[in-house]
Amino acid sequence: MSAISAQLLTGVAYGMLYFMIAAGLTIILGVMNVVNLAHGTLFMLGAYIAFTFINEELNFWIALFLAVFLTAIFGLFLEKWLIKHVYGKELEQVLLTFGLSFIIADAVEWIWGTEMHTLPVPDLLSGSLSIGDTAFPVYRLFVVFIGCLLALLLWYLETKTRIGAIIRAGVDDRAMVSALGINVGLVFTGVFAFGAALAGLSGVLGGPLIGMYTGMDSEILVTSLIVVVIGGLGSWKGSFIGAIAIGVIETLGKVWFPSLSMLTVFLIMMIVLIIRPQGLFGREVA
Amino acid sequence: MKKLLLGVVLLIALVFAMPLVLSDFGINLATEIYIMAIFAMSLGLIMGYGGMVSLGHAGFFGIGAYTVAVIGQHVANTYLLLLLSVVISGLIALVTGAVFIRTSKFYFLMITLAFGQLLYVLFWQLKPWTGGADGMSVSAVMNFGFGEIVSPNALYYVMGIAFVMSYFLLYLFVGSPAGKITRGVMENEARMSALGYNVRVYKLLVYTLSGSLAGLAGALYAYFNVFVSPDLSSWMFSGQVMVMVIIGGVGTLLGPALGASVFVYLQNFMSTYTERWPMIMGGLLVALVLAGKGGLIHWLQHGRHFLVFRKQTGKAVSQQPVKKGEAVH
Amino acid sequence: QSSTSSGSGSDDKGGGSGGSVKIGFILSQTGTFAPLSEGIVNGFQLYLEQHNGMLGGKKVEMKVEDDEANPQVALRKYRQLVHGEKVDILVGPISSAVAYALRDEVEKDKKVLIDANAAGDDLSWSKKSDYVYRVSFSNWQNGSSTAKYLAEQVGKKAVILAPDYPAGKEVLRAFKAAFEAAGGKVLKEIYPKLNTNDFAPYLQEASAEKPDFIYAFFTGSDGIRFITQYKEFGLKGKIPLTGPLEFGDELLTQPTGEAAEGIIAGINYSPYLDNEQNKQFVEAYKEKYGKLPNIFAVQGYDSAAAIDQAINKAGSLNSQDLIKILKGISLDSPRGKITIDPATHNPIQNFYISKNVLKDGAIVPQILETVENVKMPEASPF
Amino acid sequence: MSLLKVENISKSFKTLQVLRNVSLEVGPGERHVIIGPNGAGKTTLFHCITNILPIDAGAVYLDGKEISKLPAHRLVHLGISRTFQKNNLFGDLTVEENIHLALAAKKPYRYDIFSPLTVRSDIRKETNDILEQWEIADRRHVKVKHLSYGEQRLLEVLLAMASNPKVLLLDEPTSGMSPAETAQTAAMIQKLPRSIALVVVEHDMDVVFSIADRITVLHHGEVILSGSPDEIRNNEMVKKIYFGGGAKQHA
Amino acid sequence: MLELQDVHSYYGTSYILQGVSFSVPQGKCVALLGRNGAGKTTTIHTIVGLHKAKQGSIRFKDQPIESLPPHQISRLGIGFVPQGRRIFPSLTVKENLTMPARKRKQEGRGHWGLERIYELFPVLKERENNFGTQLSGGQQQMLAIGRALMTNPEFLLMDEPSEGLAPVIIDQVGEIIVQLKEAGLSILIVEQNISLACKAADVILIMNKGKIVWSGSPDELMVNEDVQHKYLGVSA
Ligand SMILES: Nc1ncnc2c1ncn2[C@@H]1O[C@H](COP(=O)(O)OP(=O)(O)OP(=O)(O)O)[C@@H](O)[C@H]1O
Ligand SMILES: Nc1ncnc2c1ncn2[C@@H]1O[C@H](COP(=O)(O)OP(=O)(O)OP(=O)(O)O)[C@@H](O)[C@H]1O
Ligand SMILES: [Mg+2]
Ligand SMILES: [Mg+2]
Repeated sequence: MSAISAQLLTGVAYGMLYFMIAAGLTIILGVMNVVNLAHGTLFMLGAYIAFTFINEELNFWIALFLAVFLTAIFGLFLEKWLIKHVYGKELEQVLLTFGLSFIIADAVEWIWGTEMHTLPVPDLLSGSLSIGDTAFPVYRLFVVFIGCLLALLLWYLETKTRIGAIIRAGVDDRAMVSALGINVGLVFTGVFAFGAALAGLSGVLGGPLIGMYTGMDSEILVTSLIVVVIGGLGSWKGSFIGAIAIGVIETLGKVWFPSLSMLTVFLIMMIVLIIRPQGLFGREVA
Repeated sequence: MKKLLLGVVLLIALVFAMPLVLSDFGINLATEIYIMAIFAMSLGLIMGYGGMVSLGHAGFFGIGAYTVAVIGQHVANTYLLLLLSVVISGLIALVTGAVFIRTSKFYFLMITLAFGQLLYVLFWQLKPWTGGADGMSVSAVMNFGFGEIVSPNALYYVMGIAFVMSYFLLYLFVGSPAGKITRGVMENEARMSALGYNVRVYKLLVYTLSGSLAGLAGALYAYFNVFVSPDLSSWMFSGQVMVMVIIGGVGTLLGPALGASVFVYLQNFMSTYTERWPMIMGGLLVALVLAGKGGLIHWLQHGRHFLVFRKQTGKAVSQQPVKKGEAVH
Repeated sequence: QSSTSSGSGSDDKGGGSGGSVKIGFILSQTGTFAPLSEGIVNGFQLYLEQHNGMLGGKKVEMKVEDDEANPQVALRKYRQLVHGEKVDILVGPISSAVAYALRDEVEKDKKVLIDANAAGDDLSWSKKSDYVYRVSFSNWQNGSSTAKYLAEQVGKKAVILAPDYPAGKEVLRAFKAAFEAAGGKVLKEIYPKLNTNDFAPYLQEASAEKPDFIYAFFTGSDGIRFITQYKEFGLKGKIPLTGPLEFGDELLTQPTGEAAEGIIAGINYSPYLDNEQNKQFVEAYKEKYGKLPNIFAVQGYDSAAAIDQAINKAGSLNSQDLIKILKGISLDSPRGKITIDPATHNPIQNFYISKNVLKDGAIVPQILETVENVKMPEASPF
Repeated sequence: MSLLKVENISKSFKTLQVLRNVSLEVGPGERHVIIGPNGAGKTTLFHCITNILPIDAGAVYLDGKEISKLPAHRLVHLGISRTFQKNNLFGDLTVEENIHLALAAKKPYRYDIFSPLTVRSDIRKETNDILEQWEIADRRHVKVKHLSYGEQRLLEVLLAMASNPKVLLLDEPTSGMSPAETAQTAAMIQKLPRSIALVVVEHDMDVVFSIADRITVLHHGEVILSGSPDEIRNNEMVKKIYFGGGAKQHA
Repeated sequence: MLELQDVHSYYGTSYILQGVSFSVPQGKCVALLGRNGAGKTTTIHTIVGLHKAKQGSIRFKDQPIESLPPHQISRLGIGFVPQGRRIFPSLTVKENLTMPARKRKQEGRGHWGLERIYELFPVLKERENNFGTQLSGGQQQMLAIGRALMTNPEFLLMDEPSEGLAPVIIDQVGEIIVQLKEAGLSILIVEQNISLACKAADVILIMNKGKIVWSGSPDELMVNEDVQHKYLGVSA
């Protein structure tokens, strides 16, 4: 395999990781229009919960399941108790979720300490495939696979169920939706919990790649925000393509313009927004 | 007009009375709070009167600060340096704003985030001029022609006066035709355009104004802190000012200033009392949202109106909610 | 960390024994540097506990402040500690940028700052201050210590990597100079950005040069990712990985586990170091905190020891008296004896070339060679 | 010479052609009503005239000067003003502030950033005049979003008139108004000085026939007929596609 | 079918509904008329639960509904055509229709589905992939009516359904109402178009300043010019 195609593959895999990280936010910010600055901490929470279970000698997959389940429950209560009060009020969302991220991140530090950790790659997926003269980790291929699966899931939910339409309508005019006989509150709670679950899931799956440390939440958050914005709010397709584009460009950029690497993602975002102020696939405001 | 004068006189009295009750460190902290208040008011202007929420405002603050730090190595005149800070940050706001205002809402937030980050990296990588990530000391000393201003008390008065002046200018702007029109643009851009306004001019105007004011805050900060580093433009700092503005009260002028003082105060002392300060800080933010009156300033207003209503019993109590931004001036 | 008052010292701050001393800490307790700060505070408190909460015969009051690794915040905390709390001695900071910012201030206020971590070279050279004394180590020491050994024992061709920030540049600069002086050749220098999630492209780039070994300096989360990805992409076992002390420290070897096996690092401390002082230290630390100490804990411990000795010998809290003692002070550190070099205010200390080996599921450094008394040049050679 | 002249304009949304070669002339002071079935393209025509939507072909002239490429806000200064079919107001501002904004658009001090707007006596007086003339002075401090629908509708028209235009485009000014308010509005429109030319889209036939000098019928984006009220009233085709049985009382 | 008894309602401190009582019998159409700001929309909103009454009872099919949340009220079989259309801008025409769709308990002759709506308003089918707000005003009104029908209600509340519609379509709406009545629906309609109201309704109510001030049959209204003039402002 030539150097460039190796880099491309790395880039795509990396982009998939981005997509996975941002998937939960695609729903909560993109579709539900909730500026969720706690996304990174939910990610972190998922990883740390799984870490605890794995330390208790639980199987990776069981730990994964439990972590996702628990973050979903957490998200559920978050929505029911707090987020519910701030739909449609962006600035209050900012304050609320910012405060939440402080609380959760500090709680994580309190419970799990400040030391860094990683999640082990499950045995099944450890090792690497050699492609030509470069080795490619199996686990990354797995992440690519999961990323595709997530994209499919989102596609299904969007096109084959009414959930997507209910949420969008609920954001437009919540009262009207409820007057049409739909329990918007319930749907929003469920979808928020689902978004939280996705954040938790990506935390667990990202754990072996990114590691776990205090301060990871804000890095993850910024990355996710950028992915969602480049793709255009409300478009999982945009996030998907945007994430992969970032992954590839960033990977190639590391080799070609190493001095710019601190800025690559930001520059990509800036250029995209200058050319398309509503992101790649964002809906134009009617 | 009379109300305004009264307000300004009150503010000045406050500024001058504070040192009587404050410790050395208290004066120092108050000085910093004035600077942050100017900064927060500048962001509050575009957020509350222009509907533009920026996550890159610290970029302008950094420009102002680095202008004093870098150019101050060669130029001593304080007037000139302050002017340069304001002009440079204003110009950059004008140029970048022309591009950024094409985006709206969340996209605007993110493009300004990128802008702030750009400056952050720039300050970080132009090591020969800026000292890079390690930052640089500021050699310029404030001097308005009455001798060097270095003592904590002298700096305190300068920053206090700067704060009152900034407030005064913003007050004028907000009540002026351009200010009211900007407010209208924030409410309904399309209709303003159909009423015959060139909305981009107003958005750009307020963005530039806000950028140059942030630059001024940064310049003052450089004098105060005598050390600058890229962190001045980091998105975390931008995020912090944003929080100051929101907790203080969006859509008012003094709200952000109040938010700045509360935030800086808490940030400074909370960690002294507890290791778990982020949790408490987070808890306070959440509680503030749940209490649901908007910013702190609205609490004050509420208190004040309560008093006023008590006094004028008999008079019908207006059912209209307090008009944002008016009652506090 | 809030103020921990040990004992109820009286307020008189006269000379000699008796009275109390207030020590202000400026550390980075939130964010990526949090574990370092925790280690330093733990080490310091352990020392206090072993000495009845007293340093130099005075009851100690600790004030710990979080600088968020931001010089601007640090300066505010500094003012609070020095002007508000009126602390006698400062201990801190983690980040070199903060150290440079504080340096001018302590100079102005004539406060002693015990540098418990910040490794910036210039603190010993162009920005050396009479009031700042480092008990940890400098980037120069960290980078240069292994170079000779590697050139002689591992290979002459190396690719070197570090994050694109001052510490990274300083470590590599020191390594490169020493390595080339020993006859080695650096094929390529690579500087990924700080907080790189994906090192794959760099690893591919580095291995394409076919070096004899790779020398890398990464700390914190970058370190974890670098080491695990080194293994993931199949470089482990193919090209030897080497690095400065971080690659041999618990903080990184613990989370990376088996992936860190085989790395050759130039460390200045390990809980497995065989000396009496260390054994006692490790024992006590484990008992108090339930985990092994790392180099940062030692730095905290040594900060306390330095202050203890300085006050004792100076017989006062007066900065002028203290700095006379601090210049050239020697400590029996768990890492062995260290001496603050009066010329650089940086400790002269041993480094150990070690290899990470897997023992009972944990990574343990196996010492290959000792580099004695590594000492910084008096002025910048660069 | 005609004041407003629309010449062969066309407009498509992707594959859907909404306006086909529409031409229209409005003389000074003329009351010109446009009717047509829902979706005929009336609102789109207004959007094209005011350049809120760019036109694909054709041109718009005011006083013989082409204005089709000018940005929307410039047109107000040339003398074209309009209302929207869907209320388009400043919900969080009060009635008075809404009117202030509409009035200030043509003031020379609109870029002033220092002296308070409210000390300008001209704007205060004009605002008072409007509020009193329309008997809504008691509502002046009410936030617009708290007005009932019909009240908002009225304000919509008032904002457009505030700029004192030469041509006023009204898109269904009376929709949502009660018969009382409708009659009042129709009377107000009739009373407008003849210095203002009106182009009105309206579905209420009472209003249409009470104000129109001339009526143009739009259907599927084409002008199918333009003539005096009587011509329109008696046209079989218009009866079929537009009036239906509801027009019986007018026919 | 629907019964309001002494309903009082406020916005903040402004007293809007000042004791409203009326009922809509099964299979009948009642029209509520009144000037702008009289409180008609408030009445409707109070029934569907978008606004809570301070006092008074609302019963639907003999069940009190005044404290139920809107979605539960709707599910009892109440369809709602709001004033100002309130089409969802982020949804396509088709989604606007399918999103709230509900099956009728027994699917049968009276069942409303996508096809039937498209049959009624063919233009909606032509525009089915456009976003709701890309429709013309009148088309949006059709969509709003279609959307309410898609919930297959037993009771329909319409707030000024003829607003913005061309006269031919208003006729059509009148016919639809008659058809719906025949299919067993009960209807409460708020209208400004008196001739439509008189054509479709069995009973006319007139509201003024938050009170029902007159009620009677359409014929009675047509002859009572005094009432027309006083409360509706229709000049003779
Ligand atoms: N943004 C758009 N995208 C696509 N189609 C549109 C758009 N805006 C309008 N249309 C279509 O153009 C046609 C004309 O719409 P327009 O709003 O001009 O009708 P109108 O004559 O004003 O009707 P009404 O009397 O119902 O208001 C309609 O069929 C509408 O569906
Ligand atoms: N959200 C609100 N807050 C305060 N007052 C309101 C609010 N909504 C309506 N009102 C007031 O309540 C009164 C009744 O309004 P409502 O909308 O019920 O009138 P309506 O009869 O439907 O009028 P229209 O024919 O104009 O639609 C009006 O005076 C209006 O200003
Ligand atoms: Mg129209
Ligand atoms: Mg109404």
